Amino acid sequence: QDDPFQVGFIYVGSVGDLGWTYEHNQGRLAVEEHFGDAVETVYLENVPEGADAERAITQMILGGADMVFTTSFGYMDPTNAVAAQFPDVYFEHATGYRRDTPNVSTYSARFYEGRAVIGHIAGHMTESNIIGYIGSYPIPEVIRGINSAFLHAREVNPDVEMRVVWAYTWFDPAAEADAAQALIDAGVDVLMQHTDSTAPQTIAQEAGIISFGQASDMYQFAPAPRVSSIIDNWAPYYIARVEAAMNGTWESMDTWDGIGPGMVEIGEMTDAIPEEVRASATELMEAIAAGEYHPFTGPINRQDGTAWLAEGEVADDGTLAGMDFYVEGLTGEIPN
Amino acid sequence: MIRLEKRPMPSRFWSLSTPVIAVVLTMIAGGLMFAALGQDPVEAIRVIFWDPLFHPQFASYSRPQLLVKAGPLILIAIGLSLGFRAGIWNIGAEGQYIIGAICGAAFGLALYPSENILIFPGMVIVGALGGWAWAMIPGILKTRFRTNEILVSLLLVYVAEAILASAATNWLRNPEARGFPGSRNLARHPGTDNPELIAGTGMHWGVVAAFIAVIAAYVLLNRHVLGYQIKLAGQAPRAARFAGVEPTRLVLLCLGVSGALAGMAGLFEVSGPAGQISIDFNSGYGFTAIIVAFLGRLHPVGILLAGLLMALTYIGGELAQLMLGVPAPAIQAFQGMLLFFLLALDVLSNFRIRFGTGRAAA
Amino acid sequence: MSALLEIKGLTKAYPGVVANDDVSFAIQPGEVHALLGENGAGKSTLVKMIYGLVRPDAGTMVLNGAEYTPSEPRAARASGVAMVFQHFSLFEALSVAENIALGMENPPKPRDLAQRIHDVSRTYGLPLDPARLVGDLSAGERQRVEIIRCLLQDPKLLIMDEPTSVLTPQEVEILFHTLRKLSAEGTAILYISHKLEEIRTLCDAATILRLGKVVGECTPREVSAAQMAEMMVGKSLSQPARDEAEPGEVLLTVAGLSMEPASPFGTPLRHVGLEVRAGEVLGIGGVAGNGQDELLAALSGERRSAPGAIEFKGAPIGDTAPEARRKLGLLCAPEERLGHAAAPDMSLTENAVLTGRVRKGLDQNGFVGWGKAKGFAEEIIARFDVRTPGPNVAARALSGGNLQKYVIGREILQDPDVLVVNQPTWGVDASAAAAIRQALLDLAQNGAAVIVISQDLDELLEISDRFCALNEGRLSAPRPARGLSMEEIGLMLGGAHDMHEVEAAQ
Amino acid sequence: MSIDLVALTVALITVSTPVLLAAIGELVVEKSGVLNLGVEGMMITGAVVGFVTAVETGSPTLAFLAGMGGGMALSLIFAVLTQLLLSNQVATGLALTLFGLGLSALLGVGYPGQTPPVVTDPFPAALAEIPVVGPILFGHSLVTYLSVLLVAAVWYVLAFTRTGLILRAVGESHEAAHALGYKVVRIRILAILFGGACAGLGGAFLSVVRVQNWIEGMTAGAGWIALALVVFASWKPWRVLFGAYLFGGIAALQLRLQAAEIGVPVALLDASPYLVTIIVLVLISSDRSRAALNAPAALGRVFHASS
Ligand SMILES: Nc1ncnc2c1ncn2[C@@H]1O[C@H](COP(=O)(O)OP(=O)(O)OP(=O)(O)O)[C@@H](O)[C@H]1O
Ligand SMILES: Nc1ncnc2c1ncn2[C@@H]1O[C@H](COP(=O)(O)OP(=O)(O)OP(=O)(O)O)[C@@H](O)[C@H]1O
Ligand SMILES: [Mg+2]
Ligand SMILES: [Mg+2]
Repeated sequence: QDDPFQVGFIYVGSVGDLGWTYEHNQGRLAVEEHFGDAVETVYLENVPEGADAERAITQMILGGADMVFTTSFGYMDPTNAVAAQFPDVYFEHATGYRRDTPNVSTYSARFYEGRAVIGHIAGHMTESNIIGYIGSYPIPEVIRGINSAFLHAREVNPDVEMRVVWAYTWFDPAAEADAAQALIDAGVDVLMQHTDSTAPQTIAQEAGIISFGQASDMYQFAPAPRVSSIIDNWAPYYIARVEAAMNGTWESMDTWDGIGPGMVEIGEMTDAIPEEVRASATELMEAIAAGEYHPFTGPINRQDGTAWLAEGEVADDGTLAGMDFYVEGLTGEIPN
Repeated sequence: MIRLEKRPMPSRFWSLSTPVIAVVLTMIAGGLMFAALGQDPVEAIRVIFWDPLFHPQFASYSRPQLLVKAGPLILIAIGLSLGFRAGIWNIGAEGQYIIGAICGAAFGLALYPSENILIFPGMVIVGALGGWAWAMIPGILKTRFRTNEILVSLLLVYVAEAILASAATNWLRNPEARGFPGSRNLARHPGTDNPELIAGTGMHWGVVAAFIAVIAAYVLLNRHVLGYQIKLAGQAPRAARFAGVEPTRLVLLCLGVSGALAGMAGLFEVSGPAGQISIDFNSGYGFTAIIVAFLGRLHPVGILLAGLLMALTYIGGELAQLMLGVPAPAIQAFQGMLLFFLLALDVLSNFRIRFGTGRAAA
Repeated sequence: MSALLEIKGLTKAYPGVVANDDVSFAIQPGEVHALLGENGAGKSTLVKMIYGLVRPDAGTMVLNGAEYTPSEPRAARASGVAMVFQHFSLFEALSVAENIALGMENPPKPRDLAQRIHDVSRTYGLPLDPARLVGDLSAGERQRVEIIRCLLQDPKLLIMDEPTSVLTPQEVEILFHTLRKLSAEGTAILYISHKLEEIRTLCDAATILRLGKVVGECTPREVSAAQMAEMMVGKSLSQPARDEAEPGEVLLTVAGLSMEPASPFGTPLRHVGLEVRAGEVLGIGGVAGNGQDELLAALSGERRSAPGAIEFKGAPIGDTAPEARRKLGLLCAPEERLGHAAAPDMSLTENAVLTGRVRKGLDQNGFVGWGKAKGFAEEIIARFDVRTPGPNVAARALSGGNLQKYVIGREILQDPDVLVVNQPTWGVDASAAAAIRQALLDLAQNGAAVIVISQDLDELLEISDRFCALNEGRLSAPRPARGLSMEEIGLMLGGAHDMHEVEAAQ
Repeated sequence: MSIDLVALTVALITVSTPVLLAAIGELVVEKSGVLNLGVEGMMITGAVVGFVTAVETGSPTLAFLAGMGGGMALSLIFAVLTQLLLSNQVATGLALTLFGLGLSALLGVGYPGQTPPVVTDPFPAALAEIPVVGPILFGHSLVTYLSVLLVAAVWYVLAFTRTGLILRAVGESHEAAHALGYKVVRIRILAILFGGACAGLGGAFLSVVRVQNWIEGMTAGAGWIALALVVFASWKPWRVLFGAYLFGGIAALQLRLQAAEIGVPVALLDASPYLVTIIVLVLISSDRSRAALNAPAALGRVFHASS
């Protein structure tokens, strides 16, 4: 027991991005803090998702890592490939679905639960009745978020419309700022984003509209424009999994956690939100956390008017995971 | 006063020794930077330059990886070097690499799940054709409308990236991936994969192609009339026309070859180390290859060595991040320094340094 | 009378050569002083030192009684020294006025400058439009730009490095008229030229350099050109000669050849027609920039024309490529040695392949036989007395004359049926020039047709059988060279287009 | 839904300013006969240095000056390598970009998420309320006006002053300029430094005004676009302005077309600024004589005074 248990992290961005990678790195720091000397962590940042990932993971293991978290969807195939070669190392791949060997687990967060809550707030807050949404790429994860936010905004405000602009980037502050400005010029007064930089917050601040933090809290923009946020909190999961690996209880599994287990958090709602909206949003959040309410509960129609979920029916995870359609009421088109 | 005096002929001695001196100077300057970042400079330098080759734990894995990383760089740089020698500036190899990968992958995926052994060679050809076609756009615009090829090839990189995003999220998306972006994994399907040919060597078809390209370029430039014409066109365009070189044909040829090689490199990557078309499939090989081409002084053997050196700093840089926690940007700055020193010292092979009595001026 | 400029013991060494070795002489105010010497004798180096472009290793200069050590051209100009360069120091994409302003210390406002350019060009009979781009000007006009640039500064000493090599006889007259006028106004002129007759008519004194040393002084009016040449070279020169022969069959015919220039600054060819026969030398005279380069490009195949515009032994070749023409036996040697006829950074062996590949069989299935190529290069070096350490030397390391011998030799040794040369002896010293001319005559003697394009009229009269003139892209009808007078040639060359300038000068 | 043209105009001006600044600087550099492909590296260095200074001192003015200084410092490396050590300009420029990206990330550690001081606009808000012209003419940051003034100044200096004439002469033929006694290397170094300062200012504008944050790699290719614009503009200052606004305009327009839910394929829209630039470039360059005349004849060539 002289050698500390080594845990490695592969990051797609840089630890200072204040978004996706930043939050994973917070999780890593929490692991360090929690286990003290018993665990040592290493990381590689800015690892491209293409050909370099496999090498980065392998070298990490050769360097002594006993467990590796690969924190981007694009690492799915490399992770599984390396896992096949190192059966004694534990692999945790974020947002993917392939677990080819028993030493691979996958995990992801039900961000759409968080999106439901901020959609609810947004529906209440908008006066122009137009909500803006900056999308990164038209993939199920993002489409799911749009649908969830829209459904819950519509629920409290039947007049609400949602405009989506695709930035075609996960992280490009200038492009995100431009997208935000374009939405604001189109009359949007509430802004949501599914890209990782804080640039849209700045633009929202200048325009005097409200916005929501994404991935990390972005609390520096509170109380306005950022009135709340959807936070990825990986720390509890990371600590639990490292613990399991260390004491031999680790098993290959797929985790898709939401607000309940704390993987998705709603950042503090500021005073800019009226008291009663804060209350109803908290209520919604708690219902979701307790498993009493599923954000995709019928009746919900697809955009073209065909029925998707019947009254009271709850979406299954399979459909959600591959969601490639808008729900009824959204007016845009998913780009192809 | 220090003066430079042009040598009648480039010095062989200095051509060969400046790279070594440059590496040493980079170690000193880089060491200072690492020290400023609170790292042990000697250790950092050792991890970057020595460990990938000789560390007992890593070397057996890193050494072959050197080839994997250097392969596409060399393959692309060889193609670019022909054009650069002829004064034709394709700086959009990144785009040709992307399009080559997309075309080749699309061909393989269209025939999925067949495992016919002809599929992979077909993919290589289609990939090369894709890169070639993408490079023909600046080529034809240049020869038809005299449009600047630097600019067009560069802008087309961004267009290729948009096409890549749409391929990965849409028309090449793996139908079994529940809507997730990214194509099927070509590397894990017999028939479309570009495997490691000899286990533990890192040698895949792309590396083989890179070596063949080095040899072919060497023969071409030193023995073949075409290579002679390429050099001639770059050094003395008027003399080239006088000798009977057709500029239009040369532009199309050089852009075409560099595009085809870049496209091929893209295909080898997508069917091997990368495995699939994804949104961020490209990782800058096309741009880095430009530097590799110049570092190698546009000479095939030089490019081979420069490609390996670049690969070494990438892999060594990763090890330094892992083992010492050196931040990734520091590695990037370090690579920049290495390039500066290599470029700066080049002056010694073409010029004599005179410390002067001020004997001559101006 | 005290000297305007006194030069004492100037010395300048370059690696391997002492370009100027203890050079001393003096220039009086208002004097036209010639500087003579073979190529590489050190003339340009000397005047560059006077102009502050090159710093001497040793020696002093005294200007107007005061120590003179210009550290840069600006200082020289401030002291009243101006210079017209051998290779023009002009900017093609800039206008005449801008070019002139660049050569002045404190140029006046653009409008005033235009006015002054106008005035000066009036006074000295050098018409020039300030707004035109220099790239559009003929060589003679370009030189005017340089001269006016100097004149606007009221120089006390005007240095001119080989100013007449690009001028028609009429233009030379205008220039001399200008220079005499300046000299009468008290401006001293330091005049470098290889044309000894000119020096005899123009100059008051001459200093002769050989291998960087002063080897003599003379008063040009009082000695013959031959005497001066002997002082320069240190030995007497032989005239090229050949036997008389009847011309044979027609080898090359050009008819109605018109062509737009490749560059915006080029000259279009207009209905050019000519015909050469086996055993004949056709001389084409003309001032630089009147379509010589374009004509050579059309003949070599660098530029294509209608198939029938050029016929070789009766077969249309106007649209064939250079290599195909070489194969047939039509060879060319362009004017510009470095960069056109030869690639500067390539070795002589590599440069042998440049044109010798097809006829000398230097490649097999596209693969170059370097051994063979080297053999060919060595043959050229030996047969044409090219002074160089060997065929592995880069072309740019050869002196101008030696490279020219190499280039001409490369074509002649390929046994052409027709050889076209442009400026075969430009900037080449007397003995090398004589050797090149002799080689061309020998070629004709052996039954080839030779076309010599040149600005050196003496040369053309010496070796041509027939002579025609190229003027603004038009070729005059040929005339037998024997018995042509300089005046007749001058009119053929200048055509009518320069006549009004002659009038203006008078 | 329609698109608000006034808002579009305001947006395109803001979007284009960093690129415009970098491009006008590079134009001067190229006019002097030097091709510096390191614009991206200089911009990002200007962005980080400017941002850090803004946060530390709270003074936007100092931030912009520091951004210029950062860009200049980087360009000095390029100047020394290419002008004194005669290195290849293409390779050195690319290396500069690589180095600048790394260096800036190192310098900026700890700064992402910090808030820079708010940069006040020079005109009172009331002016910007005037319909149509108000926002377009009076609603911008000082640096934006500066960028347009800079275009005018560069145009004036190049076309009408002796300094400009000398600069063009050096870029046209360094041998001739040298023969006339102009200090080719010194002039080029100054031009390179000017280019560095402009790129640095563009970067600082990006981080301090437009995005108001520092994040690694935030220039995201703007430097490359600036380079492209110079060629696009065939080395004419006002065309750089036109090109920058055209490019920025299309980028801003495509986002607005999306926001307006006008059914155009988004993937195509994403590439539209690049495609339109290529098309316009083809139109410009097929006009034969002119483009060739305007490119500095000595561009990218190494100058070594031998005498
Ligand atoms: N920059 C230089 N470096 C080395 N050698 C030089 C340089 N400039 C001139 N020389 C040499 O100095 C000698 C004198 O050259 P210079 O140009 O003065 O001759 P010139 O008399 O003007 O000849 P020409 O009649 O060809 O103009 C020549 O041998 C030449 O090779
Ligand atoms: N700028 C220069 N730098 C270095 N060497 C030079 C330079 N100019 C000339 N030389 C060298 O000086 C020598 C003579 O060159 P140059 O062309 O002046 O010869 P030249 O004396 O005029 O010969 P020729 O009479 O054959 O024309 C050559 O070896 C050449 O390499
Ligand atoms: Mg000479
Ligand atoms: Mg001379």
